[in-house]
Amino acid sequence: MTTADATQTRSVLSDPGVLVPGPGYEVSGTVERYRDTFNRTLRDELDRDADVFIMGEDISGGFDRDTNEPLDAWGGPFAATKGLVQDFGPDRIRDAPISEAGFVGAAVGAALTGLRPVVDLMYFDFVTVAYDQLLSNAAKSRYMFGGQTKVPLTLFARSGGGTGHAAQHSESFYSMLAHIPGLKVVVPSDPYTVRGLLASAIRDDDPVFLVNDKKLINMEGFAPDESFAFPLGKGRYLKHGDDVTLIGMSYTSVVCKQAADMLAEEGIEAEVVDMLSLSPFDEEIIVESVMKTNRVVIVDEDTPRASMASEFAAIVADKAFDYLDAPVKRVTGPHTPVPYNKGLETAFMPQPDDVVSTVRAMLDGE
Amino acid sequence: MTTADATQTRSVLSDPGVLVPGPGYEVSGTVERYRDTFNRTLRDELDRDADVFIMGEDISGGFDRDTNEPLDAWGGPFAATKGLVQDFGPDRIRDAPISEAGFVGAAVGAALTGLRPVVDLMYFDFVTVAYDQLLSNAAKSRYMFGGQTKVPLTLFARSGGGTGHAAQHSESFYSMLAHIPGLKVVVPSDPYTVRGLLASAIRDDDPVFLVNDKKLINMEGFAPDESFAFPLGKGRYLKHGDDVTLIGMSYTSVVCKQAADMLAEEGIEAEVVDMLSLSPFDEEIIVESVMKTNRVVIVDEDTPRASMASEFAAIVADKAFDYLDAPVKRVTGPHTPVPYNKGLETAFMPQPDDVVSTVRAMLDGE
Amino acid sequence: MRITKEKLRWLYETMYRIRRFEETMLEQTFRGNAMGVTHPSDGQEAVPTGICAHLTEKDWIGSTHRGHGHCIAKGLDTKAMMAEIMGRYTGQCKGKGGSMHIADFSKGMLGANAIVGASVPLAVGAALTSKYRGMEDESVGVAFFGDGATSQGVVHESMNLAAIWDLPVIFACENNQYAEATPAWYAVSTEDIAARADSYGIPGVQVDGMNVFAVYEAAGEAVARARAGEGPTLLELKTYRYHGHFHADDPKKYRKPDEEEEYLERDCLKHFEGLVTQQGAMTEEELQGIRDEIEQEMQDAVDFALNSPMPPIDELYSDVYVDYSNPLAGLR
Amino acid sequence: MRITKEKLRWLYETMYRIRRFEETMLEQTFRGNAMGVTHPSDGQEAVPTGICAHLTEKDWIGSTHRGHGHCIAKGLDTKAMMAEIMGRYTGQCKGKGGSMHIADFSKGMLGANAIVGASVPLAVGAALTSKYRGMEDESVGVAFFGDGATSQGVVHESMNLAAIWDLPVIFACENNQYAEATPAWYAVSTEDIAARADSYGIPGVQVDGMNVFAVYEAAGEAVARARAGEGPTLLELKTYRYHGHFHADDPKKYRKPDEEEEYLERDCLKHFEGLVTQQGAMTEEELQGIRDEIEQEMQDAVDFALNSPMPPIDELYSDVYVDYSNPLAGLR
Ligand SMILES: Cc1ncc(C[n+]2csc(CCOP(=O)(O)OP(=O)(O)O)c2C)c(N)n1
Ligand SMILES: Cc1ncc(C[n+]2csc(CCOP(=O)(O)OP(=O)(O)O)c2C)c(N)n1
Ligand SMILES: [Mg+2]
Ligand SMILES: [Mg+2]
Repeated sequence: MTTADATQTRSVLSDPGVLVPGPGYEVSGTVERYRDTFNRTLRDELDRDADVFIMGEDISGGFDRDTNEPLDAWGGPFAATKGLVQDFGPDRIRDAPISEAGFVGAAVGAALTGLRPVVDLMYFDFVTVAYDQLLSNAAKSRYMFGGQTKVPLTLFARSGGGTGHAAQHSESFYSMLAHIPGLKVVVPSDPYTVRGLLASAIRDDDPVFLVNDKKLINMEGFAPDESFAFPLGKGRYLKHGDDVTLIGMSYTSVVCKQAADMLAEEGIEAEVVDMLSLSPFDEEIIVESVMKTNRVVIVDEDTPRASMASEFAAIVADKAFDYLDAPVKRVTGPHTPVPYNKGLETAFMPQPDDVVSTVRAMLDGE
Repeated sequence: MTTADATQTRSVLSDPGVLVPGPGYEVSGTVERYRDTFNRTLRDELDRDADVFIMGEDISGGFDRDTNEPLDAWGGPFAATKGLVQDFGPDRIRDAPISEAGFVGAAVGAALTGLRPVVDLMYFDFVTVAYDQLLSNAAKSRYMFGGQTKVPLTLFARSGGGTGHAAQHSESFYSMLAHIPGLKVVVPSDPYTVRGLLASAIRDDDPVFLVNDKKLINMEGFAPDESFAFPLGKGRYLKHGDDVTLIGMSYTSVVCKQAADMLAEEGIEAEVVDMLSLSPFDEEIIVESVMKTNRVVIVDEDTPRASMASEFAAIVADKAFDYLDAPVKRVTGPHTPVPYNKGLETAFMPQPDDVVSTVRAMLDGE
Repeated sequence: MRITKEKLRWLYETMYRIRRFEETMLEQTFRGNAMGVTHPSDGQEAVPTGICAHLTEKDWIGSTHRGHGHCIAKGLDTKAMMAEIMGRYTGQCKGKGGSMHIADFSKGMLGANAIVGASVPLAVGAALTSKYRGMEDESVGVAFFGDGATSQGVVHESMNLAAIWDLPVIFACENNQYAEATPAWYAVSTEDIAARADSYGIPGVQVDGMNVFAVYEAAGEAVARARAGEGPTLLELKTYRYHGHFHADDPKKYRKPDEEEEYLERDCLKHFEGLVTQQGAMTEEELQGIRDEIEQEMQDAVDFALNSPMPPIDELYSDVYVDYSNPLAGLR
Repeated sequence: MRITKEKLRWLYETMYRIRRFEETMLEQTFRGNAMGVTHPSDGQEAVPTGICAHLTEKDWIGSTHRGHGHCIAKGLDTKAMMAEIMGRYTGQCKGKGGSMHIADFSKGMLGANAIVGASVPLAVGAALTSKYRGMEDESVGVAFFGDGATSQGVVHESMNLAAIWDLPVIFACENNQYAEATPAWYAVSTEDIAARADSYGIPGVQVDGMNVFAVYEAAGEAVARARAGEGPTLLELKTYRYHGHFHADDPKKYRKPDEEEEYLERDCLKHFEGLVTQQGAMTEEELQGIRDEIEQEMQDAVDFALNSPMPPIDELYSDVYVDYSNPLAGLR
């Protein structure tokens, strides 16, 4: 899939939090854009399993007016599915009308009857339109029917601010999805993890929602050539440190890492935990890290009230209480919609500076 | 509104957390069922303001086949709107087809153009069908249009387990609603508070969602004769105590009070905080109580992950950290849909016993 | 229309089984043996019967809160159904679903669904699976839904999807003229629901839903079209529920006695019995034999359910996910 | 059809203003002065113009992601619009909404809306308010939406609601034949969207959306019906967007040159100019005078916007609620 000269061998950061690849594991791969890894991984899964198909608006996009053949003019928002319709055809790369409830419902029906649908919901905000099908059907079917069926459905969408898309195209409310029993939610933070988590999501027999922060999509990083399944529900360390734990998810893992680098210059060694999964999530890595550092700052772009940031804070306050030396702090988006103006939008999103000043205040306060 | 002989004068539990009525305030009222208080309060607001109207499925229900006049055969689920259509007519007590997104959207449109719609969404679970209108339009209009408009919309619905309605009619996921910036969420716990909070919700210029737990609807309690507005965002104390704080919301406030009474028999004095509002919520009453008791158990029927229980735990872990003597505990519904079987359904819902044993374990652990 | 004797027998047996199941279930509900709310479908038996007569276990149906008739017509076991309604571990869903969530995936039954309209796209999805697999087993999807459900957006979306993708699906609108207490004339903006098919460029047929032969015939054509790859059909089946909306509802509050009488006159069982005995296709004795068998079956179902154990409390935590045990088994 | 000279002038002025606004806005977008994504409506000017020609400030319109034309036709100030697109404090929404959320409640404009289909019930709600108040000010609601939006359930629900409640609302479907790159022939299961009106028992009219007079006439009837309390109308306006879906989209990837040429031939401005000069209703000088004025207006709008301040950072936290300051101004 990758050209020879782009292939590199890298040692992948390995730690107790990362199960695959294990300690000392070496893997050949490529430095590429997140979007390209995403596309390549979709392709691998389509190749691997004939029951996998993708459905969404404009995922090929455009048809030849004479032949009615799909043109792949769009190839999906942010080109996530670019080039796939040529190789897999319009039945497996299925353009859908603008009816999210209808086609998510149809995907649930297809999943209940043996296929493995992958749904592109475009912007994360549109999940609200399909919310009932997601919550009442996808997430509950297995339970309310007494375990007699399963729903091997994957959904993905683009979240977050940073592109001037304003209030109805910039949400990160994955907290709400993580709240739903029966649904799984994953938030990869770089090419390596999206490669492993997208494969896991598609191969998983439960409904899984994969969130792509728009700010990650054009970022580059190392991704293995071979496809692999990163375990759902596992976090990883991005950096070790003894002074404070920074917990990030999706793009805020990048923010935490940047903040940790800035703090390191001041002699403060922060440990960075990248959650990667929100439901299930890795309680152990949180507790383990906080037991060591005795301080925690949770960083999330989602709005704060009843959020995953609250959840992680609650877990710390329960399970790591005896090890805490300072109040549990959250750095999140404010309890507001996402504004349009660039300056306001930037202020909405947690920045490395916000994390740094929170850590400083925490250490000063002791 | 109430017959003379049913009228009583009661001193209403008054505390720093309760702003209305104030300390020493005496008020004439009635002991009646929650549903009757609810109905009576709707009537008061319809009387008070000609712009107030109610919309929902079967809120009158049934029409005379000859005259096409509404019959009030149903009067709403749990008779919430019983008898209103006779006095206010079908334009103000407006039966709607089964199209929650459409009529919630229409209600938002009506609110944006000068009316004060009150929407009955029947079972809380159906909020998912109207989710986009609620989140993308009702909650965001004021912000994204730069403050030039307001959305004086009230919604209500029946939540919770206990009636054998199973997975799709028993949810309590008000946490998700409280997560939404721009929306307010209130959770009255008895006739007195629903009287004050429903009036406040209808008179408020922002969209407010009022949650009625099914287990409260037939409970009796004291409600003032005169209508009054209980402030949104304020909690109250249901009992004072020094040993541990129990935080309840909606029906779990009743559960907490029952648990506190049981604990009192063992000589443990629990303080019971009834949140009443989830967004905005009363951070002060939480912090104030935990500063005194140094221990907290948060009790909620909603599922735990990224919930209001998590939020309150996070607030305690941040704002009352220095006063805490024990890990912050949550007693919540499990991360599962609501099961049908009575025994399982009962096990799903937090019971006084669960609270008592959590408190005991907490005190033993020290 | 030619119907084999065997099929004829099946039609009667199925309608009668549904009727007696609803009556028996209601009786048990009023005795306090059902654990929650139940929505009986007596009066509407001809609809699922006439449609499912054309289906096999490979075909899929989506159902509603009023789903017992669909289940029975699709071949579900009345013992397991009754046990489910009584919340027993031997129930169709281990007692975790109840009346509004009876499903049997081994029989092509995608589940009753308590969100009005929400099961319609599921049947479309099942049809999509069939078409995706090249119609190799010729399976079709049937979406049952009520007149009230036609107001739901997702039903519109589902028809549009099925139409543009030419999916093998039958939209079976059971127009019993009421949604709870709200009459269709109030809530539905068209006289003939079947005519809405034009909006999707698909055939729409209005059928007398009290006459099982009429249903059988119209459904036969729709199913044949679907199996032949000719796309979806919308059937509007005019019918009536005898009982209230749910077990404790009194329909007399919002319906007139003459309206009910008119439909009782045209009762699907009575109509069937009259016709087959008149034409000599079946004898009164044969019919009685069937009724007796079913009477016994109902008795057995009730006994089975009442004698079945409740699910263990651990069942609260299972089946949330396939592959890992629930990490948050209640924060207690 | 008789049109006053004043109205004729207004039609041209409005169409030309929309055209030049979109072109100017695009130029500014490509210079990096817009802060986000923009969806130009050039090509479609005749639709909002011909419809809003019948409306006053008391009437309400709901709009879409492609809303600049609706705004201008409803009388919004191009300075405040341009400033909004540039994210300025002087913008229509203080720079907090942007191109996809321009609203002006003082002008009866309920806002552009970036969720496809989501503004349709808002216009229904505005019509409900009007009817609730006994049509005292005769105001009506107009819901603008695209061919792509017809697949959304909420649009179906809105039409059903408006029909059963006889609301004064006009459903204006701007069929520009594409939803992003997806053609209507693929996604919409009917040839004529206007014919879907039958499903709701309301009139449906297909109109040449490149001809402002045709739009004006059809809309006039629909608005008159609504004001007279005769209920809703569905208008399908066949039109074309010249630009791609959004500023950076290249429509050549999915459209054919001859298709574009055909529509450019029938351009609404060209058509108008030809007709009025031919018939002697307006002179080329008059038209040029209008164009010159608008040229200046666009220049002024750009200057105004570019010279306007950005919103202060505190604006992030305001306007979330009416009556209390935000208690969670970012957990930092
Ligand atoms: C989304 C949603 N809204 C409302 C309800 C409450 N409800 C249950 S059944 C019903 C009426 C359904 O009418 P119809 O579709 O005609 O089916 P019928 O009951 O007549 O079989 C309603 C309003 C629901 N279950 N789901
Ligand atoms: C619910 C929802 N789904 C998808 C989108 C992405 N989207 C924005 S515009 C558009 C196409 C809309 O087509 P149409 O309704 O024909 O309007 P047009 O763009 O042609 O004016 C899509 C799919 C969206 N904004 N909202
Ligand atoms: Mg019905
Ligand atoms: Mg279009």
